[in-house]
Amino acid sequence: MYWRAVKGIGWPRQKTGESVLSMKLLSMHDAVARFVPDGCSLAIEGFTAFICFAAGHEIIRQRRRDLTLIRMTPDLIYDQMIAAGVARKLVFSYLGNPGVGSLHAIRRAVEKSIPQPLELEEYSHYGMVGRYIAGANRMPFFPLRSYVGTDLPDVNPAIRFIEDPYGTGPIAVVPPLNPDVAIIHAQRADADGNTQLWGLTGMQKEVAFAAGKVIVVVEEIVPEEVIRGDPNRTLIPGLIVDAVVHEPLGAHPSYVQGYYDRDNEAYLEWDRISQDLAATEDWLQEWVYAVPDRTAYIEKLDPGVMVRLSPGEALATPVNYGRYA
Amino acid sequence: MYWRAVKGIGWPRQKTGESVLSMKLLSMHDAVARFVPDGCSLAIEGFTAFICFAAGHEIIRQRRRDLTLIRMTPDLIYDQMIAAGVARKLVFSYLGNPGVGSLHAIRRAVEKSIPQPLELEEYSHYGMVGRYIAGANRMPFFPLRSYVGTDLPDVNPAIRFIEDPYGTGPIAVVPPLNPDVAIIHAQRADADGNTQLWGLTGMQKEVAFAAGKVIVVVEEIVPEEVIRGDPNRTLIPGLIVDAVVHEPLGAHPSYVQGYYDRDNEAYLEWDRISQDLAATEDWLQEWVYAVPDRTAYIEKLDPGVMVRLSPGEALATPVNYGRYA
Amino acid sequence: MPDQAYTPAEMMIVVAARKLAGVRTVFVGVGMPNIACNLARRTVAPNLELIYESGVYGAQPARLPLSIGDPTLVSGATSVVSMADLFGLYLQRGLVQVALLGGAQIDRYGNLNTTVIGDYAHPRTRLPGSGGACEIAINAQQLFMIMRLKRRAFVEKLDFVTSPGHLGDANRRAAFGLPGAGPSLVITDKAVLDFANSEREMQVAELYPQVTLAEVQAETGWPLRAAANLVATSAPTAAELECIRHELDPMGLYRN
Amino acid sequence: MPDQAYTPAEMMIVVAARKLAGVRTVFVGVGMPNIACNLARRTVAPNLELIYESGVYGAQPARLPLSIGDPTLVSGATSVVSMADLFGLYLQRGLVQVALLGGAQIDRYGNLNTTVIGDYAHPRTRLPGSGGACEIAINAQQLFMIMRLKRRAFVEKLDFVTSPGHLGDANRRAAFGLPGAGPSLVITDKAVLDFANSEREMQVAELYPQVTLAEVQAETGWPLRAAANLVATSAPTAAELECIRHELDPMGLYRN
Repeated sequence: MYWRAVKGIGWPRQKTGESVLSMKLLSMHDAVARFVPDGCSLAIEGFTAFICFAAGHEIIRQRRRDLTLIRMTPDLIYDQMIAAGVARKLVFSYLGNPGVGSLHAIRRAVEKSIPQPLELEEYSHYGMVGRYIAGANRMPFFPLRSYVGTDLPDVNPAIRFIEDPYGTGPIAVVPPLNPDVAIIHAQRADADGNTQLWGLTGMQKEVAFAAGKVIVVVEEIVPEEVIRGDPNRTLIPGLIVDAVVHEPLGAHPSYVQGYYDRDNEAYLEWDRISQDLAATEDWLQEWVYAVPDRTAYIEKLDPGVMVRLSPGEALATPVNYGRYA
Repeated sequence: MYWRAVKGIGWPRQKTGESVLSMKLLSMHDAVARFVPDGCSLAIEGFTAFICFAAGHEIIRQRRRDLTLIRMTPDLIYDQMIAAGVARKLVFSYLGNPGVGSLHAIRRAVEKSIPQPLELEEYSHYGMVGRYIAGANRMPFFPLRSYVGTDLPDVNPAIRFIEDPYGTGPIAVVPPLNPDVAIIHAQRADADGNTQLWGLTGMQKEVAFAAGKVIVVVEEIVPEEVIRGDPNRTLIPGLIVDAVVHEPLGAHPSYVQGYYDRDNEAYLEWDRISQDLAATEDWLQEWVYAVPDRTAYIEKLDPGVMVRLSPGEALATPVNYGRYA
Repeated sequence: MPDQAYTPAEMMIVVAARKLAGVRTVFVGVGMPNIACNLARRTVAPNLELIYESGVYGAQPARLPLSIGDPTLVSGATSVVSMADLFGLYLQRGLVQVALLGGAQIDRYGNLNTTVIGDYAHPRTRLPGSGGACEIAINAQQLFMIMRLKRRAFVEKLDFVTSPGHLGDANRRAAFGLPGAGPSLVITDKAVLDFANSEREMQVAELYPQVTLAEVQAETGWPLRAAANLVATSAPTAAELECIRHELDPMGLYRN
Repeated sequence: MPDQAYTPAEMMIVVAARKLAGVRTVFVGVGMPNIACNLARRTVAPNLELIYESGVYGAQPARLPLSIGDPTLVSGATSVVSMADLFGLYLQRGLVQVALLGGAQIDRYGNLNTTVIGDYAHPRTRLPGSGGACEIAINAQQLFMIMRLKRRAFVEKLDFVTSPGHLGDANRRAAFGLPGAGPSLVITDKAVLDFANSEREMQVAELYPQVTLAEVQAETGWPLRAAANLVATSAPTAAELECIRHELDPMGLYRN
């Protein structure tokens, strides 16, 4: 048995035998409606890959407001959400359109309060990772060798220094981060939300364990036996998952290891569009508000794009777990 | 391509094309002679599995003295080493013959100073894990929710309490642990020591990164392409590895996931033998001192044992990494 | 009618399993706790997830594991993680609802000793030490102790406190900021004891068939209270015994 | 004879690659640093291991990566790890020999600003922020800065200190306990600058062909020293340019 995305136009949803039985399997609309209320703190994570644009667009469509958006690299997804006015605050460590340039909508909010002011709370990457680790492990703080000699602690009072009780001197610390909601995109999960991820695992595990509610969005729903067939790859247990959304190509235009490549044209196009306020509004209208769901978004994409984004096959070297019965 | 242990008598060493080119590929004799000096601190790790008896026996044979032995669960391996007089100190979190009972040689050293006194430094499991984490990550200490209300901090001054700088009250901390040498048993590595491990990964990664010198002992040496074929499974990079020892069945009588099962008879037998000082000496003479190396040890074992310990086959569910060229 | 020819060990297994009714996550050890949890999963707690400190979540062991490092716990499990994650993301994170613990000595507040008998520096008997017990006792939502009732084990004063119970005061766990609620049950071979009083002091909650309060007191090193609503534990059912004997303990390790 | 029609970007790539001679581990970003490291691996540093902050050790990208999250960095890599491990076990552990960094502003001590131009609360230009730069600057054994020489970038005083260089004092890094040695080179499009003096103040170490000291000074916001042993950098060789143009940058992104 080998499950993978069906390559070609439309990336059809796989038949999932047990899925109808699971109360966690929800449409993106229902998952967002149920678990992402106005005013909540939300982390859509995945470091410059596995970025769940499907969730971000649904949140825009449902016109959420006053969110605290948390993400190490806000990327296009948060640029679009902030352009649409869903956020009042951003917690982050790097603002950029990866490999392209600036995030113009976020800069417009920060520099000119358009469409509204945006409060910033910023860390370095390891500071954000450390906050997620502390949140996930219920540690009161995370110590790290950073921030010494910089202006970051001056503009962010949450970054502090304490004395090492073993006498090596002061060390920086950051506090736990526990988002109200986390949304994680991955390759596959079973209907209970036991989720497997390979490639850049980033900080997705820590974010899921740190969050109050967890939505996993996957390319494929697989039988439980698939998960149990390689337990070392299960990063997120269904135990902490509240909703499982089956949304093939839900991370377009970003990457999903082994499933599709980045659609770089979209990244370059956003760089042009987002520099103009009216063009940004038009784009949101055409690609988000006027599109009912991800299926419609995918149908609206140039079919040739899908073929172009398909990676070749490179199967992992097999390993034997052994039966031990 | 699929590499696994050859099942049957003798577990023959695999031909390794590039191995002759690697300066890291050493016999167990040479690895111990070069990297495990008298008086060093040594961690042979793997939580009740992947226990490298081959290394422990070689250290006994080379009559090392005054070692500080570090291991969460000392198990039979340290009981045998301590019976042979190699250690002056033991750092640990649980003393037991897993699923069987006591470690009689260690109890004899602690309770009666036979063959010599043994200094103890003890933690809980999470305390030991935290010490390895701090050592591996060059953190000055590791905070954990443990030890409150117990007598452990009274007998181990390294366990301390500090105030959370964010106001949640006191929290226990443990200091970094950086063994001079770590020995890790795993399923496979390439000749440069890039090492893959599946099943109970325990704290092996952290111990390797925490140690000054690292010896990996593997069931199989594989070509570099096998490692690169599943990079998420590489827990220890060759960068931090000083010696690679190809020692099939090197963890007998403990387990190696997918390769062999525990030889429980050996665990039960040691429980009987180790209760008697003379019987213990006789066993060491017969199975360690009089045996030149692991190959001879394996040849000395009942051939039927090998068949009995072979697990059935349960290959991991495949995943696709994609080619992205 | 249930088979009356059950052993004390089988009774302890059956009682522990019943107490896991409806529980989702349990921190298991090998031996009796392992059989109790697997019995619970087949009877009163079908969604019970077995968590082992070796790094296994959602184990479905195909045989009786020889140790918590047994590869049968890995093959077919939902997730296998590092010990850093098992202790941090699962236990300290608060995801363990019930943990099963035992010890060489227990006092009336459920504090446990698994370190030494006698003086620490010059012990009469060197015991295994904490293992994960200290942080399990602190972080699991609640604890079930499983121990045979013996006067040398149920003592007035511990030789060493390895793992905190209620610490000698109903409010001390909260005052010390311990996340878990501490011991809720002590399952013995004669009775079930709980801490359901304002002092969080161990008391007899259930008596097994044919056992008297006096017999329980005789094996306890302090004057033992009895709960106001003391009840009688029903004997193992034929179905429970059948499951233990044919599925979980086919070698009969707990039949004597 | 080398092809003289090389671009400033190609010259920067070539110089950065040469400076990696014999290095084993390098922390790479995308763009110019990525090409420089891959050139070094094909020329002066065959054992160079590429480390990306996204969690990749020993990458062998089959194409020019679009971002540090590009799946081509994963496929065929030696090891792919969580960001917790990348920043903790590799960077903070001290395993990164050289890290390549850039920034919007740099001062004479190699301190970097990638946060804001203007006031932090009301910035004229909001820049990306630290990313991993702050801890990279603290923990990597040494730093190579790669920046085009511009007066608005090489400034007397930073608007914001995002990442520490030598902090304005030769001994301050050590006094503050920073594990890494800090910036050793600044590779620009006109010259290579280093900090090889007792004040750890940036100085001109190498001049590129046809570049004068006055031209370098003209783009620097403070009076710039020249090293006593100032040398001339040799132009890219035909082999270096061939490798860049045909293997590493076939799209010609750095040819203008």
